[in-house]
Amino acid sequence: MYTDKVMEHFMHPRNVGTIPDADGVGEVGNPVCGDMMTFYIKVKDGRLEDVKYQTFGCGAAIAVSSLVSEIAKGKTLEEAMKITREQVAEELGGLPPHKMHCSNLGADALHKAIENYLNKQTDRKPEAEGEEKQSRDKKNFHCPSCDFILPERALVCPRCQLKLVRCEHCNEYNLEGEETCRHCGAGLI
Amino acid sequence: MYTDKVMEHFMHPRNVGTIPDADGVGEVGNPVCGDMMTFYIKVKDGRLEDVKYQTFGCGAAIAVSSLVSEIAKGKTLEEAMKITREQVAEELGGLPPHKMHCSNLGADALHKAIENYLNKQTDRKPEAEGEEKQSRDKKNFHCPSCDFILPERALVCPRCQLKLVRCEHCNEYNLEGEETCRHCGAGLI
Amino acid sequence: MSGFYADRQAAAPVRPEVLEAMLPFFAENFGNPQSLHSAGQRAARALQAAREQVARLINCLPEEIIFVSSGSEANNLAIKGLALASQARGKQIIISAIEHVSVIRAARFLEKLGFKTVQVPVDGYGLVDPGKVAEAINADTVLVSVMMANNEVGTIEPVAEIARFCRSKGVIFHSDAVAAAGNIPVDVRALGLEAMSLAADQFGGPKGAAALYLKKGTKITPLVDGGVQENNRRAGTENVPAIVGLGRAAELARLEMDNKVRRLTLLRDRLIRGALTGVDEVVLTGHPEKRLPHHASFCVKFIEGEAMLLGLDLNGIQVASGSACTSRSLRTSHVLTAMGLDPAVAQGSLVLTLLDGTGEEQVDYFLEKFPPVVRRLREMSPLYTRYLEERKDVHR
Amino acid sequence: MSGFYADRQAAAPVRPEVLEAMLPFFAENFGNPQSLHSAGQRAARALQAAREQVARLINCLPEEIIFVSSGSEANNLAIKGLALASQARGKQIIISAIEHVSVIRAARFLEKLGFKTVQVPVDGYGLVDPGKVAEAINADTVLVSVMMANNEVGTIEPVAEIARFCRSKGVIFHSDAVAAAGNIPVDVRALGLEAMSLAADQFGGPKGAAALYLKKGTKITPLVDGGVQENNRRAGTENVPAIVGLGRAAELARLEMDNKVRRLTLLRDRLIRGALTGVDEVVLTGHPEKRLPHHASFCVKFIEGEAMLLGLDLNGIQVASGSACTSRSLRTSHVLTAMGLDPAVAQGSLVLTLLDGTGEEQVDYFLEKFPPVVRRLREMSPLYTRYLEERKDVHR
Ligand SMILES: Cc1ncc(COP(=O)(O)O)c(C=O)c1O
Ligand SMILES: Cc1ncc(COP(=O)(O)O)c(C=O)c1O
Ligand code: FES
Ligand code: FES
Repeated sequence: MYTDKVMEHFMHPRNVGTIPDADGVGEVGNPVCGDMMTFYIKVKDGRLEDVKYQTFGCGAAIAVSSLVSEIAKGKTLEEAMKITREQVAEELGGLPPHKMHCSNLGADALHKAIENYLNKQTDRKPEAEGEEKQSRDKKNFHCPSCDFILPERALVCPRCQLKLVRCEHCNEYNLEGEETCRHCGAGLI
Repeated sequence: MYTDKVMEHFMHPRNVGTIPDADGVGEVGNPVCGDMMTFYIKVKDGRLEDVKYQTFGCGAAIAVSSLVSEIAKGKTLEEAMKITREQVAEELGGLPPHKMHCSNLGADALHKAIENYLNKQTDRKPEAEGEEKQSRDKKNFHCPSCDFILPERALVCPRCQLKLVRCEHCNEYNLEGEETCRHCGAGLI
Repeated sequence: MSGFYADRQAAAPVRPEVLEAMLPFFAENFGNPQSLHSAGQRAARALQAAREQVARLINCLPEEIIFVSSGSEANNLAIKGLALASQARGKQIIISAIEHVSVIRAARFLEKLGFKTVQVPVDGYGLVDPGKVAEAINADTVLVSVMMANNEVGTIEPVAEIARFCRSKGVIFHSDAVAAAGNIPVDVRALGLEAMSLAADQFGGPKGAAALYLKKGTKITPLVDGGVQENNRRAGTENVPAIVGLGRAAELARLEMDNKVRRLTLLRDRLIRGALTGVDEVVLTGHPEKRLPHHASFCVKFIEGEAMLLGLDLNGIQVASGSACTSRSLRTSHVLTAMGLDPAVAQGSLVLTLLDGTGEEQVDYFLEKFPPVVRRLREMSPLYTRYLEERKDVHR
Repeated sequence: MSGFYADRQAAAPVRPEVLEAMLPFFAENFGNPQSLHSAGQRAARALQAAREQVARLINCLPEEIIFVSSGSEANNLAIKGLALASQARGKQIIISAIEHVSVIRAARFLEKLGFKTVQVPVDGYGLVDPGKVAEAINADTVLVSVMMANNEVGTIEPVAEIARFCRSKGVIFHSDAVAAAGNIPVDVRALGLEAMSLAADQFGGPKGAAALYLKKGTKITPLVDGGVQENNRRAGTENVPAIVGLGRAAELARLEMDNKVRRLTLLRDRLIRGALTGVDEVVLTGHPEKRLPHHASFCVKFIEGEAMLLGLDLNGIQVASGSACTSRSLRTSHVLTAMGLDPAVAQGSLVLTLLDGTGEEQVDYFLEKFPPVVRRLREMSPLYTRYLEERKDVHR
C-alpha cells in the first residue's frame, strides 16, 4: 500500500520529540478521528532552526510528519509556509487516495506552529480561535464517509478525498454515486 | 441422474414397434410438451398377448415404456390395469422428481390401449372423448412450471411434481414458495 | 479417440496455464486484499494485475471492472443495480426475448418493485432488430439489455447499433457478453457500451469468477451490500485465486483470439455441414454466419433432445439440448420458442460448443456417431412413423 | 521463527487436504452439475457430497444448504431474501448494533423499500441482551438477525435464547455465523435457527464458497435470479471446486472440533494474559470467556492501530485493527463504538486471530515483539506524553 519512502520514514522517523521551550507550537487533528499531530519549532534569524513533532496516527501520518520536519528544517518561515500537501505527498512517492488527508495534517501543523510563533511576536490574539468559535455557531457539515468537518461548498472531502454530492432538498452532503440522500431520503440526481 | 436400470432399458428397450392390426391403441402426451407415447396391444383369452409401443420423449420416458411393456405382456387385462406409476418408478430403481411424470405416461398409455380395446368390444363411444370435449369448455389451469393442464384442486403438478399454491385472489396456480401471484400480482400467503 | 466433449457452453476444463497461475493463491499467497499488512498487500497486487488483464481484453479501464462470482450475478447486478440507481428517471426496461434467464428473471424481480419490462422480439435467426429496440424506447426507459451473443443458438447480436440508439436517447445500455467475451473480439469502447457481463469459465478460466464492466461514472446499486470491496459496489472477501485465474484466462484469450476464431470457425462449419448432410430433417438454429465460432446448434425432427444427449453420451460425446425434457422446469427453451420454431421440432434441440482444443478428428467422430443415434431414436418415435407414412402417401 | 500470521479472520491458507480435494475439479472433473451427460453428473455428485458434509457440520438436512460465494452474499440473501419474502406480514427487522456491515447495509437497502430497522444495543463486552431483542419485537417484526460470534471482538452471543424468543413470537431468526461456524460447535437444530450464514475461508476452506442454511419450508426471495441452481434460490453456475473445498473443510472441522477448541483456548488465554501484563494501559475488548477460541482483541491506549499493525508487520507479525485509519472509509469500527469504548482508545484497536496450526512459540514471539513496537509509537505520541505528564502531576 505504501511506497518504500513512506515505509522508510515510518521505520526511521526524523526529528521526533518535543521542544520544551519552543518558539511556536501547532496542533491539528483529534484523537477521536484517529489522527493528531503537534509540531514544535525553534526560530532563529527568520529560519527554522529546529523542528520537532509528535504524531498519533497511521503510518502515513508518521511518515508525513517526519518528512515535513526534514524539509522544513533550515528553511525561512516564508519558505516553510509554502510547503504544500501535494509537495509532501509527492516527495513520499505518492499516498493512497484515502490517505491524502494525512499529508494535509503535516503541513497544517507546521503552519500552525509558525503562525503561533508569529502571533506571539505581534502579541495579537490568534486568528484561528476566533474562526473556530464562529464555526461552532454555524451548522457543521460532516463528510458522510470520514466525518471530517467540511469547508463551505466542498466538492471533495479534504480528508478522505471522496467526491461529494449535496442534497438539493436538505443541503446535506452525500457520496457521489448514492441515489438517495442518507439524511432526508430525497432522491439525488 | 438415472439409475443403471433406467439406462439399461434406454439402451436396450424391449418390445419397440407398432402392431398394424392391434386390438387396442392408446396414445398419451403431445410432442409440444416433449413427450408422446403410443401403446399397441394384442389381446387373447383376456390376456395381453403382445404389447408394443413407440415413444417420443426423454430417456426416462423410453425406459418407462420399455418396462411397462415388459411387465404388461402376458398379464390379464385386469392385472395390467393395476400397473401404477409408483410401481413403474420403483422397478426402475427410482426416477428424479421432475421425471416422475414420465412414469405416468407409460401406465396411462397402456391403460388407454386397454380401454380402447374394451370400448371396441362393447362398441360404445369412448368415454374419454366426451370428457375431453367437456374440459375444453372449462377454463384450464396450467402448471406454472411445466404448463401441464392441471386436474381440479391440484396440490402437486402430476407432471413435474412441484408443489402448487392457489392464489386466493384470481384462483390461478403458483409454485410453492412464491410470494406474489404471477398471474394477478396479489400476495400469496 | 477418447470421446468428444462438445458442451463448452456449460463447462470447460480450466486451462493448465490458468490453473498454474491460480495455485499459489490458495495456500501461499492466501492474504485478504483488504488487509493492510504484507500478506494482504500481496493479494491486493494480484487482484489489481487481474483487473488490468481483464480490462485489456475488452478495452476498458481497470477501475471499470467489478469482479463477481458468476455470469448470473453480473447480469443481476447490472439489471437490478442499474435500474434501481436510475429509478428516479423512469421505470421501464427493455430486454430481448432471448436473453439469458438471469436477465429475464432479474427484470421480473424489478416488476415486483413497480418496473415495467418490454421484451423485443427476434427473427427466425434469433436476431434482434435494432430498429425495434429504438421504437420501444420511451421517456420512461432507463435501461436496455441485449446480449452480445446467444448461448443456445450462437447468434451474434448487432449491439453496436443498439448501443448507438440508446446513447442518442440517453438510455443506459447493458450487454450480456457471457457467451461472447473471450471467444470473439469485444471492445466496449468501440461498441459504446455502458455495462457488460462476462464470465471466466467461458474462456478457459475457472468457475466462480466473472465481471461486470461498468463505464466510469455510471451509478449502480450494489446487489451484495457490505464492505468496501470492488469500490463499494460488490461486498465480500474477494475470491483471489479465481480472479487471478480470470485475469490469466483473459490475457491468453486476448493473445490467441485471432488464431482461435479462425480455426474454430472452420471446424464449426465442417460440423454444421456434416450434420445437415449426414441426417435428413435436421435444421440449423441461429444465424448461419453471424454466430459464435465455436457454436453449432440444430433441431433434429421427430425425436427428443434428452434422449439424443444420452445416446451420444453413451458414445463418449457430450452435448446440450434446449428441449423441454432436458430442463428441470420441463419447459422448452424460451429462445427456440421466441425464434418461432415449431414446438415439436424444438424438442429435438441439440447444441454443440467446441473447446479450443477440439480437433477435426473429434468432429468427424461425432459425424460418424450422430446418424445411428438419431436413427435408433427415430425408429421408436411415433412422430417419425407418422412422417414416413405421410411421405409415402404423398409419393403414392 | 519465520513469523506469526495472526489475521485468520481476514484470510487463512487453504488446508492441504482441502486443496487436494478441490484440485480434480478444475481440469479433470470440470463438468457443470446442471448438465445431464456423464461429465455433468460427476460434478452433480460432488456437489451433493459437499452439501452433505456441510449439513453434517451444523446438523441440518443437505437440502437446507444454499451455496453462495461469500459470507456477505449469504447475509445479503438472508436479510433481503427473508424480509422480501415475508413483507406481506410486516416490515420491521431487528438486528444488533454490532452486526457485520453486510447485515447492516443489507438492512439499510431494505429501508429504501419501506422497511424499518431496529438496532438492539450491546453491553461493554459486546453482548446482546436477549430480553432487549424480545422487547423490540412487535406485530410488524418479520425478521431478527443477531450474529453467532463477533469477528472484531470475538464475543459469542446468546443466540439460542434469542431464537427461543423469536420462535415464541413467530418471527424468523437468522444468525450470521461466519466467524463461528467451523470454529465452535454449531447445531442449528439445537439452537433453533431458521437461517444461518457460514463461510469456508473461516475454517480452512477456500475463498469463494459460503452457504446459507435455510430451514426447510422457509420462504426466501433470491438475490441472484436466473437458473434453477440451488433449488431455484441462487442462480449461476455452481463453483464446484470451491464448494468441494467447503465440504471437505466442513468435514475436517467437524472431526477436529473438540481438540482444536481446547488447544486454541489455552493458546488464546496465554496470549491475552501476556499482552495485558506485558504492556501497561492495554484493555481486552470483548468478553473474557464467552469468546471465540482463536480470538484475542485489545485496545492499546495512546497509539493508533494502523501504525501498530505496520510496526508488527515489519517484525513478521500480521494482525488486524478496527481503528479509523485502518478502514478505507476512515471510520472507527462500529463494533467498538457500540460497545461504548472511548473513541480515542478505540483507535488503538488490535485484533489477533490464530490459525489452527499456531504454536506457543509464535504467541511468545508476539509477546516479545509487542512491547517494543508499542513503546516506539508511544514515544512519538502526543497523547502518551500528555498522559505521562498528567500522571506525574497526580503523583506529585
Ligand atoms: C461475522 C462475519 N460476517 C460476515 C463476514 C463476511 O464474509 P465475507 O468476507 O466472506 O463476505 C465476515 C467476514 O469476515 C464476518 O466475520
Ligand atoms: C449468455 C449467458 N448469460 C449468462 C450466463 C450465466 O452464467 P453463469 O452460469 O456463470 O451464472 C450464461 C451461462 O452460460 C450465458 O451463456
Ligand atoms: S492518521 Fe488516520 S489515516 Fe492517517
Ligand atoms: S418425456 Fe419429457 S421429461 Fe420425460
